[in-house]
Amino acid sequence: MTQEVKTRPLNRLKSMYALRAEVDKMYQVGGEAKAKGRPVAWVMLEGWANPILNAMDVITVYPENYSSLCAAQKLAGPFLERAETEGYPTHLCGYARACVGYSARMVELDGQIPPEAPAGGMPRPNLLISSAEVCDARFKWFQSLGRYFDAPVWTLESPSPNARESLTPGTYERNTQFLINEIRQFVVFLEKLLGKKMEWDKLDFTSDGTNEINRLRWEINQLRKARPCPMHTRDFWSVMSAALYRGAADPTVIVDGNQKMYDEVKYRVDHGIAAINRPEKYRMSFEGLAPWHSLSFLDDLADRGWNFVCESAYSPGRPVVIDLSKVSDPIERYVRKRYRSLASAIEIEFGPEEAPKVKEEIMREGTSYRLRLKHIRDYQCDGVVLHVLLSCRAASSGLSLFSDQLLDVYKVPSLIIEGDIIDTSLFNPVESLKKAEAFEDTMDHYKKVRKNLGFEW
Amino acid sequence: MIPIYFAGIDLGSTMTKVVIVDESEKLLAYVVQHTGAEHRRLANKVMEESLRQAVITIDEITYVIATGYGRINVPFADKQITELTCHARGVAHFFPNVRLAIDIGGQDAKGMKVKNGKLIDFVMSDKCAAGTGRYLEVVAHTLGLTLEDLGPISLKSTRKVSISSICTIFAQQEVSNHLSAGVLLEDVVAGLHDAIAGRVARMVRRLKIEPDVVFTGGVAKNIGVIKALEENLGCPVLVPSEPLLSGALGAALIARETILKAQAEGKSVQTTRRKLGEATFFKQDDGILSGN
Amino acid sequence: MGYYLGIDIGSGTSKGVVIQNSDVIASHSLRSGVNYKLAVQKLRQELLEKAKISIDDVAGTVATGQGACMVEYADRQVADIRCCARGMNSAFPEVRTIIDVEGQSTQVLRINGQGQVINFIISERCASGAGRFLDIIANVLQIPLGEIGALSLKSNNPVIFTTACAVFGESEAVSRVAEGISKEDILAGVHKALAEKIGSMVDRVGMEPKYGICGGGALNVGLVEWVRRRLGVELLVPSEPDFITALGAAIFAREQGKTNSSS
Amino acid sequence: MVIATKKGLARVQELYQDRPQRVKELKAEGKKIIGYLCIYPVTEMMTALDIVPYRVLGDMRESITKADAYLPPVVCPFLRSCLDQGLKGKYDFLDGMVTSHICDVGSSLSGIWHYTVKTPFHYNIDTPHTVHETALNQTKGVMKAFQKALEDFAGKKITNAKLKKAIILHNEQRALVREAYELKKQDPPLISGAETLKTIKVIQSIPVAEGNALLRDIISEVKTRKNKPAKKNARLLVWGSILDDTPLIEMIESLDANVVMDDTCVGSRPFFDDVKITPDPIDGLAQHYLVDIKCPRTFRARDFYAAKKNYMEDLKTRFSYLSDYAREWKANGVILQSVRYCDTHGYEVPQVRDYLREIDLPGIYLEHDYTVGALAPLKTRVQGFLEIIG
Ligand SMILES: Nc1ncnc2c1ncn2[C@@H]1O[C@H](COP(=O)(O)OP(=O)(O)O)[C@@H](O)[C@H]1O
Ligand SMILES: Nc1ncnc2c1ncn2[C@@H]1O[C@H](COP(=O)(O)OP(=O)(O)O)[C@@H](O)[C@H]1O
Ligand code: SF4
Ligand code: SF4
Ligand code: SF4
Repeated sequence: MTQEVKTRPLNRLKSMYALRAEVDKMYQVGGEAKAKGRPVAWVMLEGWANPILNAMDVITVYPENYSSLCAAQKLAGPFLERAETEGYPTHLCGYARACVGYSARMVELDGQIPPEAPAGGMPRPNLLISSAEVCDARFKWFQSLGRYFDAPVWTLESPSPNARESLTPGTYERNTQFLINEIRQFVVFLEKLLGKKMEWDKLDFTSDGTNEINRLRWEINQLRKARPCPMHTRDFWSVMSAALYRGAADPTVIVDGNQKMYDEVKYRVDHGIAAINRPEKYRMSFEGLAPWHSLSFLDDLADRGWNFVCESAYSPGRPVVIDLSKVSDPIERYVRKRYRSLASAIEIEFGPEEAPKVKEEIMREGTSYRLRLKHIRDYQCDGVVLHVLLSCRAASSGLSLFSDQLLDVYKVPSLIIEGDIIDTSLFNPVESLKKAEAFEDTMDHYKKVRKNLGFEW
Repeated sequence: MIPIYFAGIDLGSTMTKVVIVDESEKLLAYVVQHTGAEHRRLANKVMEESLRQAVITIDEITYVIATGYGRINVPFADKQITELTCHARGVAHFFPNVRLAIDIGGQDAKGMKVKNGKLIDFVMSDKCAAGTGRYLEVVAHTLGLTLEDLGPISLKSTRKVSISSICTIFAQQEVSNHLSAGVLLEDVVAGLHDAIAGRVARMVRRLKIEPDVVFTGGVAKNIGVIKALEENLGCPVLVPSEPLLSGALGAALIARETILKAQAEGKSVQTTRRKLGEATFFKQDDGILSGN
Repeated sequence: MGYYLGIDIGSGTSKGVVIQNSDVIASHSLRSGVNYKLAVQKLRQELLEKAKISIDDVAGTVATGQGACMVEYADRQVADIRCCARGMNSAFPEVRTIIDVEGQSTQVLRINGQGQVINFIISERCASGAGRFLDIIANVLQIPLGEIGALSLKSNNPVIFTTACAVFGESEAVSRVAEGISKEDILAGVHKALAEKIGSMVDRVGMEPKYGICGGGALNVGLVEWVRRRLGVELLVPSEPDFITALGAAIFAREQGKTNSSS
Repeated sequence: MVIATKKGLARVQELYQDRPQRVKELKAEGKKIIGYLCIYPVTEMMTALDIVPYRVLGDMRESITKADAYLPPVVCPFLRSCLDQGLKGKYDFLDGMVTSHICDVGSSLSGIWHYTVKTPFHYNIDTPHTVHETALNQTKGVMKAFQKALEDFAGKKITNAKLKKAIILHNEQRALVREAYELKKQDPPLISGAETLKTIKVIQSIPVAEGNALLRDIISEVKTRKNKPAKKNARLLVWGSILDDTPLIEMIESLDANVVMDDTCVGSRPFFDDVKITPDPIDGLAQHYLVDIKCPRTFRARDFYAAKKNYMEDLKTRFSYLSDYAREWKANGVILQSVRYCDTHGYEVPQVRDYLREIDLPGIYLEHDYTVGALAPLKTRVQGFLEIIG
């Protein structure tokens, strides 16, 4: 074994720490605001509801993020156990179970924050806003919270078409209208509940803030295509919630933090600085949700020269600039600013030449991960890690087909790692590391295959 | 008045237990023997032995209830009742205030919620040997220890290791790894006890833990697991002096109650013509659903 | 020219191989026992005696297997999947799909012509799909391990086990014997169930000819035959299938010796 | 046309053993057969086009070998089994496959099925998740789009008149099923739980009109038959996720219990509410499929606009029909069952249990992994439960 003094495998971004501190403040700020009588909503990280709630001066708190925070500090165990006591099967979403456990504890303590809760805890909700976006577990979970709180539960509808339907004429417009109507109904609900009117300028302000954060994050991610990649997935995850964080009435702080991060990443690109302190042997993508309890596993991989350059979850979409000056309805403006059709995404990503072919393929084959596959190509990944979660079907059920297609189209292999977002007991780091070593053989093999076939990487 | 007797037989995966009581709930005999390789054929032998102890004949027994894994294979039983109900009843006899009964046997682990001496809810472990008495048997064998050794050894432990393998077979290896790495035997054994107690605690937690918590089954003879269970549940755990007997005792007591109730109501109870014949076996094809 | 050692510390047995150039000079195995460290030392000593060389003749050692970290005298560790691939590749260069049946786990791998792993799957966490299940049954039936395979092939009526658990399989086998079911039928049932599990792993990894089987399980002619029936393809079996992983480790040691800085 | 020689329950048994038998005959005669997954696809539209709707189910008696490559072991084994059957060519006779957003994995499966099984016509209906008014409107739009796709496939239009006729025919089936369930109110029930499941499975595998005739036969047959189910101590209501074969019910009925009522989807769920005939038939259909079918996949609440939530009141709104079932069918216990890894039912279980506790009806939760072998250990649990309810 070599005796050189080893640096830490990861070269973390300075700007990340500042931004992460903002997230940690979130719970404290939420608690204080609650104490002053401002209503608190528990809500999903990604979703249509957040800017609207913020525009109505509601404090938003994210149980999803809170659960991962507990897991990262290895404090989720007792909450998970409590959820089991409450009768919830162990295969349900880890975020949900930790949250149910937390809620049960809160009720037991007469609404007080449990003393064992990290980061000051989540304040008791006045409102539970779930969404039908991303997965069904979310609204079933929030419905379950009705057992613990008398706060109203609202599920904000969102269409979930499969790829083929998305490309079917008429779908996009129908779904846009659906969203607009649904959000309008939601605002009526909020106005009635809070006894005040929505100030529409504020919505423009909060939603523009959101879009600006998204744009910056997208730009940062573009920089990660550089070789060596300047920013590691761990840094991306560390601030993921800050980036999506719309809880602050003033999003400018977050915009600012992201701008600083952009500058730092740009500096690294210009100076050839990598995100890992080892030669970048393998460029990787992480598919699925993060193993919050065992993030240091990625450091062990970094030590072997694995640089995680992109990830599938929480990836910001390409910002679109469309002229909405003629749209007078603020809700419609809000929806159209963000809701993009699959067709246009394909057109932008693939260009006029390739796009029709891709669309035709989706219609013919049914499912297609073409956009995600292209991501792997754009970032020149050598391999992807598929994180198959015992407790999340939304993120796990499509992974096998994705890896099949990835190998088929771009000759990039995948490594399946079984684990979980919250539950430590489901992950075996020693075994996983052994598999990772063997997988290097596989990546080396496909590097040659790609070369022989004339791929650029 | 002619004295009447009742028997309970618990045909477990590892141990066969028989209890005979009389009308006043007095324990006249109890016998525990290995179910062994002879398995189901043994029921009648254990029964004979307990009759000898009680100094009565089979014809003097009014009612026999069979319970346990092999309950369907007791030809001389009048009725079969699950070990869940029988354990609950037996445990309540020892500890009238029991609210949660935990039984860890050779084949499975069970949690039973009890109210006023009656079973009201329960949980049972799955089809995996981890978290059962077998787990300890197998690993004790690897370590060259007897089951009786395990408890006392583990009490010496000051720094138990954590055993991460779920699988019994993997645990065997993990144990060897630890020993090779210089971990003390007592710390390894304590780790095993913690692993099994943790698994069972996790399972019974679904029933909400309320005192009195009573622990029975063969594994309750192991002081190390008792301690580990107390730690994992965060409350004291009571153990009857003969933890193996609760199922058979419960069966005998239920037999007694069945008859006394029927007599009080003036009803007759159908009983089997008793012959201490050998157990008959179920055909393989109905084995799938008639097994456990 | 130097000698290279490959040491494979498995769950049941520890195996060692000495090579010089491409020739296997000696192979040796012993029970891992409870104390690995002891077994590891003894293994090298006896292996070197068998090869009639001394420690100083050893130019490099690679350790692999579940207990690889116990081999303090190794220059480095290589994952057993890779060693298995490399070892099989040297035994049968034409093999592309490998089934490796060990005590605790079974792995199926696809490899390329250089012996690199290009896809693999490992049975994890539960021993129900591995060799130990067979050992346990052999033990309760009191039949030597070497004979169970042949016996299992004599049955036309494999029993169906109601449990998948290797540990509970023991008690189930006991009751089946008590029911009067023949040992052949019981053995056939266990072998068939295992072959079924292995078969579905192969389905998942994808099939590519030619096929090889190794690990201690490949010493079992019955198992090899049951797997062959399940897959419907010919299986190549190396002469010392249980030493394949150790052989691969030795090959890594040799390559490492050459480049000396590849890691 | 092949004339079925067997009638009533004998015919049910015959088709139960060879489910596609009848549709294969019809296919040979030139009829189109469309498979549908779960109970959300609008089968009335298929019937209106003279297409035979055929329920796609799994096979819990067969081990999953091919689907492993596309769906990991940590998802609903029922859906894995469906895909496995598809990949093994068991659904090759289908001309089309219609799915809907029943759950996350159901949606994924839709795409995977299209990609791998390649049934010629494929459609996924994106059914909304709540019963908000906007969701109801969206459902109408989604259904219209489905109607158009189906029309394009068939090369014919569905007129309002035809659709109404189909709805009437399907409602007739619903009424007949309810009539059959009425016979289960007697003690002992005239039809066993296992027979009920087989019957439902069979009528979802043949044209609706034929199913109606079969149901009529069965109803008159069981009223007079001798070998009816025995009288048992327990009368059970079975709630839960998909249960598309009989082993679990048979196991329960081999003990001292009859399954007299169910709230499952190869059971009463699709049949207990009629589709209202509305001027635009879509209105009635949307109301039925989104709002009236009581599957936990849809988010319901007592009053969306209430400022304070009352959990018990909410439970009553959502589950009072279970108390009605128990009262009318005189059930004295409830078996809550779900296949493992079903999120939709998994979250619902504690809430249903809360409700049952409130109305003082004992219940037990059983999770199974959709294999016959795994049901064996459940027997002790069921028996223990029967001992509890006495
Ligand atoms: N003296 C003992 N000390 C520790 N453990 C014991 C002792 N005797 C039995 N056991 C454990 O008890 C188990 C058998 O328990 P028992 O309740 O009889 O199970 P079953 O009812 O399935 O036969 C054995 O697997 C063994 O692990
Ligand atoms: N002579 C033999 N005949 C049949 N099977 C054998 C024989 N020797 C070993 N085996 C099988 O090989 C398995 C051990 O394989 P091995 O590769 O040595 O595993 P490990 O490396 O985990 O010890 C045993 O579980 C047994 O089933
Ligand atoms: S996507 Fe998965 S992890 Fe996220 S909320 Fe849904 S079930 Fe939980
Ligand atoms: S994990 Fe081990 S103990 Fe559990 S079922 Fe599998 S082989 Fe048996
Ligand atoms: S049982 Fe649950 S997971 Fe399976 S298809 Fe039905 S709703 Fe989906």
